[in-house]
Amino acid sequence: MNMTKRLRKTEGFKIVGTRPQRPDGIEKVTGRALYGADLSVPDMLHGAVLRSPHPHARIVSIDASAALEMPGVRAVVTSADFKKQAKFFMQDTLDNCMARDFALYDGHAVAAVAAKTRKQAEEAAAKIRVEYEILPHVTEVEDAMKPDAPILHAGRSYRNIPEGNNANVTNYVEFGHGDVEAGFKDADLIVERSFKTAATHQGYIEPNACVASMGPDGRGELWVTTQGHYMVRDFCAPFLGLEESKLRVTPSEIGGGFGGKTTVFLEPVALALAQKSGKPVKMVMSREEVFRASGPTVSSWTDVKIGMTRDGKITAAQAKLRYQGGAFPCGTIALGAMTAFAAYDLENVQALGWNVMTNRPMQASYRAPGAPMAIYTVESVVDELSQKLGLDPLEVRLKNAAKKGTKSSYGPTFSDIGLVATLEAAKNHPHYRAPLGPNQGRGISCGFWFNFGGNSSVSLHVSPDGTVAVTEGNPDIGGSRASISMMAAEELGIPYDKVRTIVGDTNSIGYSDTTDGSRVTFTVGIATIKAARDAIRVMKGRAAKVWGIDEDAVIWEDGAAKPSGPNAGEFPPMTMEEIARNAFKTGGPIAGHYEANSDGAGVSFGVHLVDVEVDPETGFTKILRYTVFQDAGKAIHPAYVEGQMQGGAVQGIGWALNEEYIYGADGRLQNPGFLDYRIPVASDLPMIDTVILEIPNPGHPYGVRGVGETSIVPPLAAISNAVSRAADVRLCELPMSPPRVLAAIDAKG
Amino acid sequence: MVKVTLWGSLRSATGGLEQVEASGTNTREVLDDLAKKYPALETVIAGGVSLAIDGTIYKDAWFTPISDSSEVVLMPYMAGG
Amino acid sequence: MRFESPATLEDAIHLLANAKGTARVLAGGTDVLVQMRLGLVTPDLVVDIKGIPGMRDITPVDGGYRIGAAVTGAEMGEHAGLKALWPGVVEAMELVGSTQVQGRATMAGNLCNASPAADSVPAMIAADAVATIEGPLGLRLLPVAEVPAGPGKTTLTKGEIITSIFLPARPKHSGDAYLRFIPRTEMDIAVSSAGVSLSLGPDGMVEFARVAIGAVAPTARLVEEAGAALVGTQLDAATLDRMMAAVRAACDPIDDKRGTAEFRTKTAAVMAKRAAKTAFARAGGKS
Amino acid sequence: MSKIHVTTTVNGDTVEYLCEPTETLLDVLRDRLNLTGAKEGCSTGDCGACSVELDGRLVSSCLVLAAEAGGKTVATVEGMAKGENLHILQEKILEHAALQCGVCTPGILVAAKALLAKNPDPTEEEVRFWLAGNLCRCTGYDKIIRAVLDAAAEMRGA
Repeated sequence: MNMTKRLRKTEGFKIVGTRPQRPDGIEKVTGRALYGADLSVPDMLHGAVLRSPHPHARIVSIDASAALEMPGVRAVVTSADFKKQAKFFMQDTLDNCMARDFALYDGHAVAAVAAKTRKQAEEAAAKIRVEYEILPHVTEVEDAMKPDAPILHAGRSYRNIPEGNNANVTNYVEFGHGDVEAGFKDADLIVERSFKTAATHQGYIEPNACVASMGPDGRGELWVTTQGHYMVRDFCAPFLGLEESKLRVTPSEIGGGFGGKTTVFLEPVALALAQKSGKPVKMVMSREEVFRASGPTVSSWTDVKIGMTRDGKITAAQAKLRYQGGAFPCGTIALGAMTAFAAYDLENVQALGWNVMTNRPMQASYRAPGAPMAIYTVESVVDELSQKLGLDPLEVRLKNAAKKGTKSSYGPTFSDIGLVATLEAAKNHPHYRAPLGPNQGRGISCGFWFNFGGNSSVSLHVSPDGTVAVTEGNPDIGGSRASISMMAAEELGIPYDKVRTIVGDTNSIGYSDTTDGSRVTFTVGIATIKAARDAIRVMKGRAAKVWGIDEDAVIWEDGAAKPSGPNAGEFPPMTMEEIARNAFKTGGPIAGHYEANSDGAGVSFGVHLVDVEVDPETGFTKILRYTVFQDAGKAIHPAYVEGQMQGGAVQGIGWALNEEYIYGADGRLQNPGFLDYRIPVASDLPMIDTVILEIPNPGHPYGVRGVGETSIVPPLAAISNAVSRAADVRLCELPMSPPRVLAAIDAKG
Repeated sequence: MVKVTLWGSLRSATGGLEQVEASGTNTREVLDDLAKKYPALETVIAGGVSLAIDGTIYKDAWFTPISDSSEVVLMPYMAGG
Repeated sequence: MRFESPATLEDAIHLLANAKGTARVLAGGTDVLVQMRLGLVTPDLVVDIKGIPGMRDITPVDGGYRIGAAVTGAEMGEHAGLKALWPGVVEAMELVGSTQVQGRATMAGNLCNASPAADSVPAMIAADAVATIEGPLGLRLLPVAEVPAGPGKTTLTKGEIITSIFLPARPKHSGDAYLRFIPRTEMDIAVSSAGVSLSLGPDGMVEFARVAIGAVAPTARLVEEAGAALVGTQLDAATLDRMMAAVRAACDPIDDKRGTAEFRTKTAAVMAKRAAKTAFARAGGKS
Repeated sequence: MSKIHVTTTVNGDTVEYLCEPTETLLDVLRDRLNLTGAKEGCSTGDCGACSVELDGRLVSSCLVLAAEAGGKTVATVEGMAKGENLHILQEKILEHAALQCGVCTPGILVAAKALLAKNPDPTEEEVRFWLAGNLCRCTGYDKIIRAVLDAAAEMRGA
């Protein structure tokens, strides 16, 4: 096979599609893998943060003198120890790490201490005297939009905010096409509903943690659990006034991120403490700190109106979405408004969105940020319309499904997408026909996510024994080192166990965007395949030299160089091992590399089916059966694709049923722990069945699409639709905790 | 000329137009021309945008080719989980 | 903080009686350590009682069982005799926390922590369990219902330790059960709960019944009217409705992050109904 | 505040340490004995990431004072593999891809080992309830449950 014909490969894979063991597996099952809090270095100090107990206050003064007198204390830092930033987004992120002039939420960092032990640091932090002028606060989106609401910062709104909004409203977006008012006139039935969703947390099990050190020469080292070590450097270097290359950031193993570790919290603080104390400083958040002061997702308040004909055709659809994203402006609302109607082929569609600031922590990304809460509302109304019109909810979705050539609700025309195939798979699955018992209901929902491309670097080194070391720049949050090794092995034509992939630090591999947007298998995959091709080019050249033939007369097949035909000469294949063994004699070490700036990640759709049983006397919802259908493009390592589908579904189940940020009237978070922030436990769940569809993405050499995020989108509506049918009352607020469900059942009479 | 569709809330920057014309053969030229013709778009573009070209979403890399027949949609910059 | 693990009860009482500042008894530690970690309590003295003879024993006494203060939930669940006699109490204790917590948590600790939502307490009250309390002034016996005084408060005085809990013998054809409502299937604190213990007469009718409820008042409480409603019946629907009404009338819950007062009241009655049915079936009752 | 001298057995080895009275077993394992396999996910007994066995009983090491471990035996994830040979549970977790980030994995392994010692033939429901105190945010538990059931079957057969 000629290389030029192998630009795209969709079948005949030898390694892609199998389920080998992950390269970091042994370390992880033996307890040897090192996560953020697992590193200790000699002469290390421990940091602790003093946090505001007030949701909104002016910081009048900070007096650290008593703290500095405490045993073991070596340094105290406040916002005065960081460089002011010119860009709003940078300054916001810095101000979120350390409050400047104003404490904006319960848990907002105000000062930090480094001491010999964690206990000493905590005790000293408690001795820092902060004088606050307490200001009125607001934590709920509907309150924050009221004309007389307390204002967090004035002057932060974009210029296009419609009149009548207060200064807490920072972003306003509009998407859609057609004429919704005209469309509603053609409808036989219009359903209009108002929905709310609570803020949820990514709930990664590993708290945020890092170890920082700074030399007197201004060089810094940071060990950190993060989804993007270059991102950490992009923030920390300017915050500390360092040149980027003087700050080397090494990512630890990461104990879960889900978007929550795509920004910084402790990292600049640890560096500042290290700078001031002259010693390495370790910082680890407690679970309470993780909940109070990292970045949960937005909460939402949305009105949706959809019109449908008697036979199930949607004539018009409109959504008004309002997201609160915490104490600083954020753009998640745009993603919500873009994704709300993405699953549908609509003539008349409009999505309007407002972002609102409140006295809550600055939101961070959470798996398909903005999409789950938007699509929940739309899929709920589509379900109610189907129910009221006596139509099969799956057929209604098929009738209106977006497909190739559909002008999407957010503007562009879709190319190859897999929604119809995914819906058909659900329709033909035995789950959809299985009988239901009393108090049971079945729910369905579509989901959508964009998936991203972006920048990633890969170096592929051929060792003298012919094995391969791949270095990439994206922290592995879900098994990506396995899929990257597989793609390298596939392309090189060698066994999987001859390849080992590691994640390099910021100074040992080129820039790589954060591990987010379901982009790693896609983008790093492209870079890996191209790096492998680069190495193959070198190896073919070496073989050509040895054979004394033209480089173009050599092909690469099954891990060996071969002459391209009898005209090229009669030589037995030269294996990679042989080429590698002779590398130093034929021209030096062999490597390939590629720095990708990739696009065409390919959007992905999923459909979830769920059966629930609702206890009419307590409002308790039991998940009986769950099936996920999702288009994965090509599944490189199907077990980890299934894992993404299952994990996203279960996070969505938690969001639908029990997870929520609960603020008291005092503006304080009431449930900052795993006891009362209730993520699903093993006994809450059935097995999560998966059906992977493989509709190749033309934008990737092997057809890969991102798979990580779409799976959290459908569960919210799927479960809400199932509960609504089981309880025979429409639920419009998440989470559907038992008190809320029982109240709805009782109100129905 | 390339026809560029804007997301709704940007219409205030173009005097109410949802679709505008810009000249150029790649992302950079088209965005530069947009910013020149509609100065109110300049800060939006400088802050980072994405472009969908014939259905595929691109971040703001300068040299992605655009032809006059391309479907071009200006979109907000994307962030993910 | 000082940590002591005395070898005798006398030493433990002496340490606690003479402690300056805050002292805590450590049995399973699953509440005390969490409170220390969250900064809710900063003890000056912690006295580990696990090394004291008898504290880890389950001893048959007069047809019932004396359960040492340091016996864990897991150990109770593994004790066939205890489980056969008081399945509801054992069940209640086994609901406290995770498997990991079960390996440490004790019934006496659950009682002394004095949470209104403690799982084992309504079951013990329904069982008419008695705590043995030893202190500087000697030994006294106190019905379990009289140990908690309010959220986080007990009627124990300085230097006193609960050394064991006695679950009495019971007539033939008796049964008990405990149920709680939580939003998940595990790992939550009870939002409402009920323990029911009953005995049947020769005619198969309920001859005697105690119903206790948890998480719906400052302390777990016995609802005498609810127990009385069951007597002389085979738990027909009207009886259960009367019993549930009595339970609801006895509820005086708060609204909080775990549930509204209304929800707690409604579900406490549902838990009591379901527990009563289970206890009745365990007693061999037929309706 | 004087330190407490403790002698205990960890993964079969006798170890001694000095600890503060307020330190937990988890603190000592991680910070004094360099056994970082047990993780601190919450320090309130709600996540199970710090699971170890204490005298053969599954516990959260964050809810045990280090001083209490004197004279006892502690088993952590680091003691599960024997030399180069992984425990069957470790093999099955890998084979089923029953980990993503892997931070809950040590706790799950220790808890599952304790389960199979007590109940070699658990049902799916029994595994789920036994592991309810081990939070996993990545996998949705499906593959973990399958791996434990598969390991149980293999261990019964062996």
